[in-house]
Amino acid sequence: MDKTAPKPDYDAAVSVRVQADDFDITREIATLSEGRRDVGAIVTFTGLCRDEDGRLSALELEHYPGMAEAEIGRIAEEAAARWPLTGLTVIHRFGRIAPGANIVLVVAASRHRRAAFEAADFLMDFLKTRAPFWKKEHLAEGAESGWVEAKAADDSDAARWVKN
Amino acid sequence: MDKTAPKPDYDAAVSVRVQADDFDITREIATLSEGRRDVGAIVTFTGLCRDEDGRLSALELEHYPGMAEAEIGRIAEEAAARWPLTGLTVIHRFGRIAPGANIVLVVAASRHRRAAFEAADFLMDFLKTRAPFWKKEHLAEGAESGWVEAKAADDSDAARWVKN
Amino acid sequence: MKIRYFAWVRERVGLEEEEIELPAGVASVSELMAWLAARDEGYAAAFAEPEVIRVALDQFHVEHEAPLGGASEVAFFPPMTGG
Amino acid sequence: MKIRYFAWVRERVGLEEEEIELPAGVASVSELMAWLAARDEGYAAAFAEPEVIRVALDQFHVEHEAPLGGASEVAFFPPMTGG
Repeated sequence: MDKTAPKPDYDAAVSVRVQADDFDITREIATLSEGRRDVGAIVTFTGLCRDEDGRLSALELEHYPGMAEAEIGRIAEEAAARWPLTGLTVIHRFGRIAPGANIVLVVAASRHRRAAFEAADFLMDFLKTRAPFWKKEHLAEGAESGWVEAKAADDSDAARWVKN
Repeated sequence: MDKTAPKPDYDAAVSVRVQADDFDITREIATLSEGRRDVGAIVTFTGLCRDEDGRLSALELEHYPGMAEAEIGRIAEEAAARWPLTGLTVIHRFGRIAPGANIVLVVAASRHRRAAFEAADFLMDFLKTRAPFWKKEHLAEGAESGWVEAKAADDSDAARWVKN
Repeated sequence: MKIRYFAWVRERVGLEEEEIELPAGVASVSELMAWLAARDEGYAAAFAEPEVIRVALDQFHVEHEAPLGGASEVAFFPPMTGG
Repeated sequence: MKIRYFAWVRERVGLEEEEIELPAGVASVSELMAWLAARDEGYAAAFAEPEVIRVALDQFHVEHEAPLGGASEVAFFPPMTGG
């Protein structure tokens, strides 16, 4: 490590992965808790592909390689600096994802539950509005439908975290 | 089912268990999501036993059999009536629990993430203040220490959810 | 009427549960607590600070002012610390 | 300077990425968008509503007013819909 690099202002083990493969939630939780006796609370968020009442056959997730990891990493580091976490893992998948399959996982571990809940919630709000991923819908009838539009609700969710 | 029983005012599959055995988070998530294509968000909360910086050798969890299940069930039904959940599972362990081991699990599934986050958070706040469980600390040196005291912060956390 | 005790209330009373005949004049939870506290030193220690004791009637939380009514089971315990 | 396009911006432009020589007078993100929009119909369609386009310079989000400076990579894309 560069001796002149600033020390990060948090202690949490932060891990960010952008991958085509699925993930195993129990294994990701174990990575943050095994061999430790100081973790009191683990919150996970899993985002799954819905079929939108039968309308969709799949989602195609496009991403900006490099920036996707970097931007999620910046959000994760902000969360780790803001809450007293012991660990934070974020995994986002790309490529074709079928209804019922996993898209994204956040695991936040802390001594106490409030920090773990808030950090996971914060991560998802900013991941939605800042991480460079785009969803294209494939229709059940086989026709390729359009790109999912960003929701104003996601911007207002993210705005909840701005400190006054 | 009794024909005169009122229909519950929610659709979620609600499951409450109070048990000595550990639980498997991936299996509990699968129970709420397998074979479904309408679940978009699953939030889990896992509470674990901390060793309090080496001070504790174990926690002993006493509970009120019957009322523990009933009271968690009442909290879970209130959450299911308040948020549009697709499923809600709560498992609380009793007996001797070693540092690093699981104590409690909440799994909340919904179409969208806000409901799943809020329901899991609500469940934990009321479970802490209303479910009849008591923790006794066993010290690392072998001496039996006292009962854990209730925290004022837990009451104020629960008070966040009172509607004005 | 069955009475159940949990955590340090149980330890101080020295019993997990017992059956009692409600004496005349004991109609509310707080009256029952005062009557129990007068029984012996263990009960007195358990109910020394009645304001911190939580109560359930037939497995529902109630306030100290609640009438005992026809409840078949009363439970006394400290503030809960599960989760 | 490398330019990258994503999602429907990529589809309308018809390219994933390209290398360009910055013309004189193009110093900010918004000036680059205006210059690209004038190239052909595909670019014009991609940048028809410039206010909805998001921009990253060297993989950091920036506003349209940002100077291009010495950035080696500019990316244009719609509002993000991951998560």
